[in-house]
Amino acid sequence: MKEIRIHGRGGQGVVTAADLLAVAAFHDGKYAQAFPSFGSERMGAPVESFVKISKETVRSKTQVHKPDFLIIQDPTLFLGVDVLRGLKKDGLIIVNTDKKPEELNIKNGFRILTIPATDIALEILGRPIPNTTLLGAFAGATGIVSIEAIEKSIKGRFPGSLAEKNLKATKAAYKRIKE
Amino acid sequence: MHKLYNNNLLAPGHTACRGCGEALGARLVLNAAGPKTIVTNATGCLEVFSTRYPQSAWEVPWIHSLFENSAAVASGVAAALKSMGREDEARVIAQGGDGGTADIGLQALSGTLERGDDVLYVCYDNEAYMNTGVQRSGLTPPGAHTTTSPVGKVSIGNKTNKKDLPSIVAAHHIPYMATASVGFPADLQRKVKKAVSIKGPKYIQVFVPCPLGWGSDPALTIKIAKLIVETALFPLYEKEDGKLTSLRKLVKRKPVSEYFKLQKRFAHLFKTEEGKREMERIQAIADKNAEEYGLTSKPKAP
Amino acid sequence: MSIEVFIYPGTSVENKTGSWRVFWPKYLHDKCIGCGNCVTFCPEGCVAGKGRGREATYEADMDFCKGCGICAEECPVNDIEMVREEV
Amino acid sequence: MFAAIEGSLAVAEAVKRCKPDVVSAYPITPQTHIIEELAKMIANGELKAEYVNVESEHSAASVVLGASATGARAYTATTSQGLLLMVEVLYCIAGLRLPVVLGAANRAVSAPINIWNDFQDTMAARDTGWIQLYAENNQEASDLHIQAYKIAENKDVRLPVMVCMDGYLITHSIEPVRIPSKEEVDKFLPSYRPEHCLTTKEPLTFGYLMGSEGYMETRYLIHEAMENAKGVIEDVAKDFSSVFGRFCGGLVEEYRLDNAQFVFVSMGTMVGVIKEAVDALRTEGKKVGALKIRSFRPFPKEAVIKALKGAAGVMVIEKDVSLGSAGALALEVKDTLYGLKKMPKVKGYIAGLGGREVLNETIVKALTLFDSDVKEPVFLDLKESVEGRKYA
Repeated sequence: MKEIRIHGRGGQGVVTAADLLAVAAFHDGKYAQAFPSFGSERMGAPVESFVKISKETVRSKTQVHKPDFLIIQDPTLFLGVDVLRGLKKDGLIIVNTDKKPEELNIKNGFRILTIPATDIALEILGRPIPNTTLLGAFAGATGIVSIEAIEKSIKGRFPGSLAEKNLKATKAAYKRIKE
Repeated sequence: MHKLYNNNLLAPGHTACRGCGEALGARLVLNAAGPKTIVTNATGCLEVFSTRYPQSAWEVPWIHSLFENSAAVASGVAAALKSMGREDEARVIAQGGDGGTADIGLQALSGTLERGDDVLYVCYDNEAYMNTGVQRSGLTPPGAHTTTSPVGKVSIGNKTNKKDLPSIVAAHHIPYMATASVGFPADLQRKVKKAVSIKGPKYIQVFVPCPLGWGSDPALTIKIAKLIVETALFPLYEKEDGKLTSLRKLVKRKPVSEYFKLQKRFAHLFKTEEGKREMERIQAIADKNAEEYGLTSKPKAP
Repeated sequence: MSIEVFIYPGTSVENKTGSWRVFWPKYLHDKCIGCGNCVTFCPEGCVAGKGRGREATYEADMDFCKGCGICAEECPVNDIEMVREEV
Repeated sequence: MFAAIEGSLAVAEAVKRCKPDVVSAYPITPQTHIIEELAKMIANGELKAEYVNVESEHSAASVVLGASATGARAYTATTSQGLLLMVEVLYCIAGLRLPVVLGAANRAVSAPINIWNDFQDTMAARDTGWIQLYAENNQEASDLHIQAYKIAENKDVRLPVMVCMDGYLITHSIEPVRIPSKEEVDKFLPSYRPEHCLTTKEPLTFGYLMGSEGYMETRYLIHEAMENAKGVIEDVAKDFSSVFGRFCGGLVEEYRLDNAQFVFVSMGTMVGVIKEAVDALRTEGKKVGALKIRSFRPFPKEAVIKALKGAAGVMVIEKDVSLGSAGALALEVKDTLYGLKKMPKVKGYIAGLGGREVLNETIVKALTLFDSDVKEPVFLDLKESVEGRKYA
């Protein structure tokens, strides 16, 4: 079982990202479970969502306490939230930032991957919502879900043109990571 | 098929008090609405005296569940009829007393009116909680003695004005609303017939004297129900789509004292100076009503 | 055991409230003008009549009449008299 | 259709296929997604029903009461404070023997205000005369809704059913769910035709006044219907499995009870965590098992005795507490086992109140504390900093 925790701020599509990822994993023929941290948080407040992906049924409805992967939708979260808590030793952190990993000042020797998802989203979607872009990066970096499954997942979630735009952003990030 | 007693949709044998204005009001309303009617009823005297197991006085399909939800239950009935294509089967009437309508049931009433549900709500207004032993309600008039607004050394009875429920209802901009009194049965029945012929939410507030709660002679129920109208304390009118479409004008307005003197709940107002001042204050309310509604051509106190 | 969640319509007629009376309305059939007030205003709905106008004869059903006296009070020609019940 | 879908949407899909005539609800977190989805289905014409927007849960319950009494199939959903506001009406719905189905997204109750999951809300409604079924996961939440109508409308039952599902953990989580086809549901669930209802064809009086001459008997008859419901719940689960090809229902579910010395008893999503814990403990050689209570009302005494009579120890873990006494489920279990010749020792634990997570460690701790002399009910994962402090 692989466990992913997504950190972001209210309004950045953190919950949607987890949903899309779980549905994508399902399309890949895997069992997936996703849920948000169920806050009553409003726009801008730190929020989390959780995804578990496994070959077998996941019975425990619990949050992700020992993630294999972290997706950080907003680098400012490093300042106020213990986003790294429980991350497995060989865990991977994907951060939305235009900085390089070494510039982030994260010690502990975790693998870090950075991608300027907000910039990509602004360019393609015209809105600073980095969630789908980061999923493209996640697929490219981990191979836990296929880019085809994410495509299917996004198409199932958003209407026509919005799906197309999101896909474009997702694929751009996927390519960038693959290269 | 069993035969109706005297063509009444509320059968006798019910256990309302002698001279009960509410029993009369309900019979007049139901007979005017006709047998194609489904009734929901709030908890209260009307429900208690008409449905003591295993006997029912109702000749129409009828349901009671709680005190404050008659309007909401009626909305459910109306929604079910609509959803199942049975709209033509029956009109829906929700009934309640003044407490069940103006106080605890006001929220549900507002919901039903606001949604535009096809329901006629009838409030039988006897100005206090009679079922539980004459406690004050939001429709109890000023100066009235009730068991929770008692007259005492430092109390002149109920201190609050009667809640202007018809105006609250009118603010929902419903297609039809009216006030009525069992003192004027033809007027009441005409209003009920008109209300049930209109689609959407309707409201009628019927003034129904309570001999037990008011300390009045049961034989004078009708007289009292006429007098309140004639004093201008309870103007009779209809509003359709927000416009005043009928008003019962008064040829000669009667002083409130004439209405008060027939009821023990106001007896104290005649005994002290303070009581007389309170009576004057209430007379002023009647005068204001007369002027605002234009009930008489010469709106001045007799 | 069977208790239904409903009861049948109009079954209250089995409950004869006539026993509540202290006074009973004596319909004199003398000056009646057939206005029907006694029928309309009866809270029990237990007054019925035959004929029209001055030929009308109304009676209250003593099975149900509680003796409130409304009919006598509202009779415009005083053709109904309230009489003390005797045991 | 097999899809990764949010629990609320899975429930809405199930309800849609049951074809309710009237849906009425008031918005409250975390139930909203269910009713929003149903409102959307009605707005799109996918579901031909009346959606009644009400001004409170009290009215929502009153609307479905009125609709059901008129012969309609009716649905409502709520949670927490909303359920508490409904309680007065819930008694009436049961007393009038109306087969309403209510989706309860379990959530804590105020004060302090807390919108997260526990079972204190539905436990407060356990004596209303409603059947209460608790779902373990999204699939069960969906499937139990379909079974609920069949149970409620059974002529030997005629009682409303509350399908209880952990707020968020079910309502807001995405999981693969088999959504039944319209044809399957039509085959399983006949249309609703009550023998008597509010109709001018038969002007009956419902909701009468009754004195001491018969009121107690009406209560007894509801109790008897609850007893009947035990068999009906089992039968309906079997019918369900024959039509849908999967078994998802019944009064209880036994998990690895073979030679189990210690048995965890619980309800809702916590059972999933317990199953994982049981598997882990079994690999360590510990003889443990689990018993899931799916039907809390009626309480399946016979099935519980059968499942637990051979155990040495029973650990009841629940997300509710009857303050000043114990957990409601523990009391039921103890009452059920009381007087058995070889009565297992039962210990009651409270966990997961107000959304506190119940983890594998929580379950293991319950086992470790079994022989300790910690006073019952044992509050699991209670913060040390709170113990010994005054709440003032």
